Amino acid sequence: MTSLVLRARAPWTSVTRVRGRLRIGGGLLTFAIITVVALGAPLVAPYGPLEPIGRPFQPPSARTLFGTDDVGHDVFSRVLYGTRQSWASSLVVVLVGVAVGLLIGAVAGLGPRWLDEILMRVTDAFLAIPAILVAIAVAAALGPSLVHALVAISLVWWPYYARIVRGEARALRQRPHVEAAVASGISRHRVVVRHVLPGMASTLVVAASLDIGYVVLTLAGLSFLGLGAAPPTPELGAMAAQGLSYFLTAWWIPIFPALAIAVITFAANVAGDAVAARAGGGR
Amino acid sequence: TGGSPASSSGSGTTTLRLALSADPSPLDPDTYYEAEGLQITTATYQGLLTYEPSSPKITGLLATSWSVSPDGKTYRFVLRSGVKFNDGTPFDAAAMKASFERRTALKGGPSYMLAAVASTEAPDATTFVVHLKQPVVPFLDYLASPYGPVAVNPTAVAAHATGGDHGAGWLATHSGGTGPYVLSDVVKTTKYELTANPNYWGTKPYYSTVDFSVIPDFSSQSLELRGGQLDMVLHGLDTRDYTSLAANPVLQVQNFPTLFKVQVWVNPASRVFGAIPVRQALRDSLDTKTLTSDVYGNRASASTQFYPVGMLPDGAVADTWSPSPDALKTAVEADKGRDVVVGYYGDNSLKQLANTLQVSLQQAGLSATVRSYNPSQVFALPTTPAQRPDLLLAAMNPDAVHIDTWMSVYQEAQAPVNFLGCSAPAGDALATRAAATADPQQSLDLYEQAARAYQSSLCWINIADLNDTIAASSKLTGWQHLLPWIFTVDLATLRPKG
Amino acid sequence: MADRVVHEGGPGAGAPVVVAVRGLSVTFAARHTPPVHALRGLDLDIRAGEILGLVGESGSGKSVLGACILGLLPERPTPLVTGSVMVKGTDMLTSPESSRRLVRRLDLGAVFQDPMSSLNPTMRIGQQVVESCGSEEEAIRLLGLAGIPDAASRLRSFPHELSGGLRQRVMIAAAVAGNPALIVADEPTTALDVTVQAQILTLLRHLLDEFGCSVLMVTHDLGVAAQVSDRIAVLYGGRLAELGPTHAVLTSPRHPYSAALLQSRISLGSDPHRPLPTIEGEPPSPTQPSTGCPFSPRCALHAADCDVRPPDAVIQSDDAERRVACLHTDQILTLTTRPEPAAWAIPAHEDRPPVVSVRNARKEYRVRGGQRSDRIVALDGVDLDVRPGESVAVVGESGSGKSTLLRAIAGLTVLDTGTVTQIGPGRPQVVFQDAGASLTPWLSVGSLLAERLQGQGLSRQGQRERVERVLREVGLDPDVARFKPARLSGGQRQRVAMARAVIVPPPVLLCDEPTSALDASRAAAVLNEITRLRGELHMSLLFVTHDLGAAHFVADRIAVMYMGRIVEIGPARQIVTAPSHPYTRSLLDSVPELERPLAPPTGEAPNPVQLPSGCRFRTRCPIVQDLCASRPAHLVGVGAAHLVDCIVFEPQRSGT
Amino acid sequence: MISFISRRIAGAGAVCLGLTVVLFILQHMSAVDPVRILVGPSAPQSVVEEARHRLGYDQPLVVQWFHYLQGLVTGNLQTSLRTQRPVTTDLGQYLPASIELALFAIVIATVLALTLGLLTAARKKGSGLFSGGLLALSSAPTFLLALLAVLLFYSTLHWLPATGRISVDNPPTGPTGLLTVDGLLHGRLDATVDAVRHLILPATCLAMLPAVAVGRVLRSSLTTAMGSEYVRTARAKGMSNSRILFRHGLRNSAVTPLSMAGLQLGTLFAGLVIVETVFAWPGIGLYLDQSIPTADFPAIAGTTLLLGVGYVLANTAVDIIQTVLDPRIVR
Ligand SMILES: Nc1ncnc2c1ncn2[C@@H]1O[C@H](COP(=O)(O)OP(=O)(O)OP(=O)(O)O)[C@@H](O)[C@H]1O
Ligand SMILES: Nc1ncnc2c1ncn2[C@@H]1O[C@H](COP(=O)(O)OP(=O)(O)OP(=O)(O)O)[C@@H](O)[C@H]1O
Ligand SMILES: [Mg+2]
Ligand SMILES: [Mg+2]
Repeated sequence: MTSLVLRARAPWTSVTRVRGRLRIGGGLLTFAIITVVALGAPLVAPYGPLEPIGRPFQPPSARTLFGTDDVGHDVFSRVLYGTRQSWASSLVVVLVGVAVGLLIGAVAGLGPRWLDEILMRVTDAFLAIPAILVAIAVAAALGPSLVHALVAISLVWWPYYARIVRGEARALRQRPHVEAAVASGISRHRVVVRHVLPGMASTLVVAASLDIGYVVLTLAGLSFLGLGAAPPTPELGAMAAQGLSYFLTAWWIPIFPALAIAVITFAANVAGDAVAARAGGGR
Repeated sequence: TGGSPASSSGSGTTTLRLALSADPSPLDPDTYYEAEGLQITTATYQGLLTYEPSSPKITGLLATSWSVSPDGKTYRFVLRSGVKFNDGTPFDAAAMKASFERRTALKGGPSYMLAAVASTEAPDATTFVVHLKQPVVPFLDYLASPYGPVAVNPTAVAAHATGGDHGAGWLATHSGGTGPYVLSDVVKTTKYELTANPNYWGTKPYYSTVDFSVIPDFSSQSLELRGGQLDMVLHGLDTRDYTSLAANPVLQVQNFPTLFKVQVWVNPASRVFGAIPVRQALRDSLDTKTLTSDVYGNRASASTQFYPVGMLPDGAVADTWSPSPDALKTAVEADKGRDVVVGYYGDNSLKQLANTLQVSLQQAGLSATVRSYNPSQVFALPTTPAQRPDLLLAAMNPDAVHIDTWMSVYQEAQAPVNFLGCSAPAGDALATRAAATADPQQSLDLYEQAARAYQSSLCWINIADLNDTIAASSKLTGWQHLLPWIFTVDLATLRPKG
Repeated sequence: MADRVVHEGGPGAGAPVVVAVRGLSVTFAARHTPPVHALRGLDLDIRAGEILGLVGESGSGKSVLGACILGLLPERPTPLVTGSVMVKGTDMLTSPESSRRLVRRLDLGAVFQDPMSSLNPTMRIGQQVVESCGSEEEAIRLLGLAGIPDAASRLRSFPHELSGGLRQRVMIAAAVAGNPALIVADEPTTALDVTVQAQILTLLRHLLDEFGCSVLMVTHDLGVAAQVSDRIAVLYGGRLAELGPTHAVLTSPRHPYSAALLQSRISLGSDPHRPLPTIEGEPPSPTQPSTGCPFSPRCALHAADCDVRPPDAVIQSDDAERRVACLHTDQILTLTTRPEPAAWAIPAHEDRPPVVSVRNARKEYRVRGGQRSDRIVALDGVDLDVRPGESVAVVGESGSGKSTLLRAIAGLTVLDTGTVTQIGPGRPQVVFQDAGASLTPWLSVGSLLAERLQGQGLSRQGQRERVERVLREVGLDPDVARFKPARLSGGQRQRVAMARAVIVPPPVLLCDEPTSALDASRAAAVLNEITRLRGELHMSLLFVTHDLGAAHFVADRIAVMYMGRIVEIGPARQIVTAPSHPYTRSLLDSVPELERPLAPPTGEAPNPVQLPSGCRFRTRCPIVQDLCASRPAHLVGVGAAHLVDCIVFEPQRSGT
Repeated sequence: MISFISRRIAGAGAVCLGLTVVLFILQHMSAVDPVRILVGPSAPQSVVEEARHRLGYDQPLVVQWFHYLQGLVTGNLQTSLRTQRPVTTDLGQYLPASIELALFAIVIATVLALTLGLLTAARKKGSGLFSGGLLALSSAPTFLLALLAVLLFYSTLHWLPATGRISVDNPPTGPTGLLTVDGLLHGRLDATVDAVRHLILPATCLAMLPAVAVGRVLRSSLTTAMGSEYVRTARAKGMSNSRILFRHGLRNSAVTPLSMAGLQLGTLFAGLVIVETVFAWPGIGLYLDQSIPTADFPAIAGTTLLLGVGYVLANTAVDIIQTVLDPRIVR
């Protein structure tokens, strides 16, 4: 198991430099656009996410780009806010994961053996069951709500990062430049902060950026099972899932949020690959 | 697969293909107590009484005639002769007695209907007598209710009883009733098959088999109906879906009146709506006609009576008002900007209603948010006051047409499904007296008074009377439906056009 | 360019030619980087049955030439190739892949530098040989010929289960399969120990006499080339500098570069009292090749006409076998007879108590994945003293425990038993083998150096000054302080590493093979640097290396290690000239000198997990006696400060 | 190795216990009343309490948990509130369907992943397009993918059935419960074919995410392998590209993708719940989905535990395979 996750979470060398370059452009661009949209939703969106702006079920038109939903909300505006929502959510999950993972992983990787043993047993235990299943169970027990879903996911997301960090720490620890730093007689704390931790940045960034898309999808999945955000929260997964009943009569209600999800995920993946290519090149 | 609706798949058998959106809970009529799958129990079991189609009028089923003692404590039924259970066992008073005892013994949800039964007798094969501890006004309605006591084949029960379960395990996936159909094959989460009861006492149904396949996703159901894989979709589509289906030449959409009332439940503990005047204003601000037609199309009609159709004489407790949109605004002047939660329990239509309500509250100056409740949450509300919203939109239906089944379940202070714990003590008192009054006319009067008390409490604001909406192949005809039914039609009377 | 007049000919020209390289130029054009000119117009023949030694410093294009001959240039960055490489009448550059593959299968064999990564780690070696020779019997035969003991039993073992030497033998067996016309051997021994290298070289020589195929022997070590090759081609900046019969080229080089290369070569003969001659300046940049002779910027004979156009390697009027690409070969003698540089002033180390003394050091490592009992004894009862100002070299083959000893002294490894005592202030500083890797990639040189000044109460300004001073001391431009290590050349990084070590002069400087990754001339420069600094800063020096030449050059005393024990320790001169321990001797005889036959020890080094009883060297020892198995020897004096760990020299026996 | 496996299993056991604890606490906290659902909304409180007592839901949490554990060791996962049958019985009944679906998905995923990896490694034209398209597909939410598939292949093209496992009359039953296999065993080719036709859509939707995840890793490790020195050696031996790819490339780059595959099993399980709901696939995913709204705790917990165990076993198997594939791996 030890290197399992580490190895598993290494799809980044995948991108050959050339394709990498091609993708970096597109990927990062989309990524940037999405982020801008997410941040500027209130400015960009023509209407508020919860403010009905006309009759329900209006097909896409010049006034309402993506049409209106079953309540008469402007789907376009809701998708913008939803993008922000989903974005923030997945970011939160990933950041929490990274933070906790970094802490635990670093302590395990750089601390004394016995501590490493304990921490990794715990991590292994967490990894022994697929995160999303636990998330489903937890969310099911807690009852549907975006917060619950996020809690559920964050609860199970960090072990991956703990593994990555720990592995990286162990690897870096053996690297000549760390040895050299230690040998040169500078303080242990300084070695860790200046010579070890920065070395993990690229790996973590890559893992995280590749994860964002996955989290968005996971959230969407939970929403589909009625465990995600409860209406009328403008969360893409929830919007798509709850709009499914209009799939045949008012396709724009579920399709546009779903497309937004797809775009985010795709961009996140591609951008992740791109970052990876950079990181890979840097190594 | 595929094929035309109501396809005759050879060998003279004619098949009707329906869908369930989920596995129903065990189909033992004495514990079964939900909507999904009611179509199956109603087609396989029969009680002593029933209602006339789409009417509150009680009529005999396994009983041909009945009489009630003046003190309202003794009921005497003359049973239909020549009735057989689906395995050929003759049906008689003894069987009925056994069935009553079984229900009481199983202590299932619906057993409360027989809670007051002191004893039963079967003096002869066609006479069945029930003695009550105290008069139970809605007793006859209980007997006619789709969840009421039915004839359950005692020999089958005896044959399959294990560990004192009174055959419940077996009956979960088989049927031992006198109904036109037999539950002949169950593959859980896949299919439920009904076949015509060979020993049925009534007119043989046209369709010799009825297949239910479990299709959780309603879009898929709709697609299969359009594609001819299904002959009927019992529920779950949304208004626009039905409109487009109705427009489809090979399909039809049937609407049947039910006891369902779409209501706004008011939380008496609400900072805003605790005050009667505000509730009044809220009610007046609602334009139920427009709301109903917007949200439900012809799946419902605006509510005009305070209770579901047939519970009280028409117009006895009328419940209409002329909408004055800005009534609320003035009423909640004091509470400007206060947070209120509009909860809803149910399908997208209720969500729509909730949102529309939210909008008008917003316009009235409150900051309203919508929250959805799933079954497990909403039915926990009576016991978890903290979770209660300020207003709750829900559509409920009683077990039988009698008004008591509404008051005692939804309205009395201690009623099991009084979601927000709002009630009117005066109403409660009257209702209790009415329930204990043997003389029908007197008790009816009392109920009317109780009804007015409840109405004036403004704990409930009626919006619409829901229909049971069924989409089906246009080839089908012979529709029949009972008021308390839901997701259900009379399969026995269905037949192809022409 | 293929139609160009080619100056091949002379006596040897009679022999049929296996490979004819004509006007070969290779340029790697990656999208976002400037094009790299790997080869720039090369004409070369490889004759049937000869070994052609191809020497040149790193980046001179040796491997690329090898790849061209095999028709295996990397696809990206896309190489632009002109000229022709004819192998048995097939052009390995232009002809279709299918026919090239046929040539590779039938006429060519290849041996690469690192046998571990060149063998498929998940495939049994038997299969891998069979892939090229067809049948299992044949595979066994070949492996036998390649000197693998009981080959049949080894067929099913995986590469990682074999020692480096055996792996390379497997590669060779696969290469000679179906005896090809030519074997391309790209630094086949660079990754190996001297003893193993010597074995492999002798094996190659012997195999060729067996199979009569010719070999392109790519190496950066003139010594290696000298040992095996009939002719030597010297490559410089992607061009042929000089080509001729081995003896001729080594004794009377005609190209200034060959000459300089020979002089700067560290050998047992180099004079430790004065700096080694080095080649000034940096090697030519493959990205902006000079218009003229690539060597002219560093050339002593440089004249105006050198920079007009690159000179072709022309046949010498007096010797048709030799080709030299220099317009001023006539003045070559002025180079070879240059006055020697002045001797250094190194204060003789005093006999004060040692700054570092190691006593009875023992270190074991658990073998990953083996049984609990499996242990490698990296150090076994090692004693060592380093006196103030003294320089001690520790030599030995890979795995002998050199680094472990050094790391123990540096405090990077905790000994199982034994003590390391260090007298005097300051902790020892280490210069590691891979200087590049020992510099933290994301920190600038400046901050890396300043780091060590923490807590010295220096102002920022003061720190900056110290950094600049030390950079100048090690012969670097102060601007380097702003650079990240990635921007520096190997030599520069090595210097930065040294600067980092001496910015606060340590009592002892520990060097772990600081030169093994460098080209001859760079290595020479580094050795000079170390020795100079040692003199100027009055440091003691512990120098770990596997190169006896380097040891002899830098050290006052040499300690020879074998399997975790010091088997002989004594004054450098004595160890090199009059070694006592049989292992030292065979080590010396394995060093590829220019004009001396190799006499490597027989057999394999024992598996460190199950060491032989008694003396560890007995399994390979020429003078082994039955007593050797019974108990380990202990160090006995055989001269002034000269100790040997061999039973033969123990008193009671030396008497009789 | 043995100790490694046992450690792994022990870890899993620990988690399962931990998980039950968490679930118990959460469920206690959450504002739902399963019993009320069970006996029916309008049942009087007395009946509810009756049932609550019968089901032991009135006991202290610790006691409930203890009982649950007791059951767990004897392989009894309590009774589902919704179906009122032992959870083990339910799972036993729905498992084969899920297994069959999962297996098919795995096969499809493997094929897709291999194609993705090999195309790129062999530098075939259009590999970029292929992987791009696959990535795009895998980026769409599974439920949308599923519905679009239904819309296209079922209602528009009428190529494939949209719901259920099989639609032939009296399908073969037993021994394996996998209709495709049983069909063959009973010589019912029609059944097998029909079952396969039902499998295609859901399995493909299910396979998408894992396929891409694994494919990318495979692609990367294959590219690395093909650039390695032993591949250069093989070329120097004059071996053909395809032979090198399969003999040298594939095996050496199998390890990483395998562990990824192991991890992706989690994604697959999660996908089961969604896909089975859309395609009315009578498996444990559907079971779980239907248990959620009624807060059928025993069912939810049981299903999660079952899947968890499956996941652990699969990953342990992966580790063993890896040690076989790569002699250098030691555990
Ligand atoms: N695949 C490649 N892409 C780009 N440049 C390359 C490539 N291969 C070699 N080069 C460049 O070609 C030049 C010659 O490389 P080559 O490997 O032949 O040198 P070498 O003599 O073998 O050096 P070494 O002794 O280090 O092996 C170098 O400048 C190198 O950077
Ligand atoms: N960290 C370690 N873990 C396990 N074994 C080790 C470790 N470090 C060294 N060894 C083993 O100890 C023995 C001595 O290693 P050491 O690095 O001291 O040899 P060396 O003389 O420096 O070899 P080289 O010339 O290759 O550097 C070797 O067999 C090596 O495999
Ligand atoms: Mg090379
Ligand atoms: Mg070493």
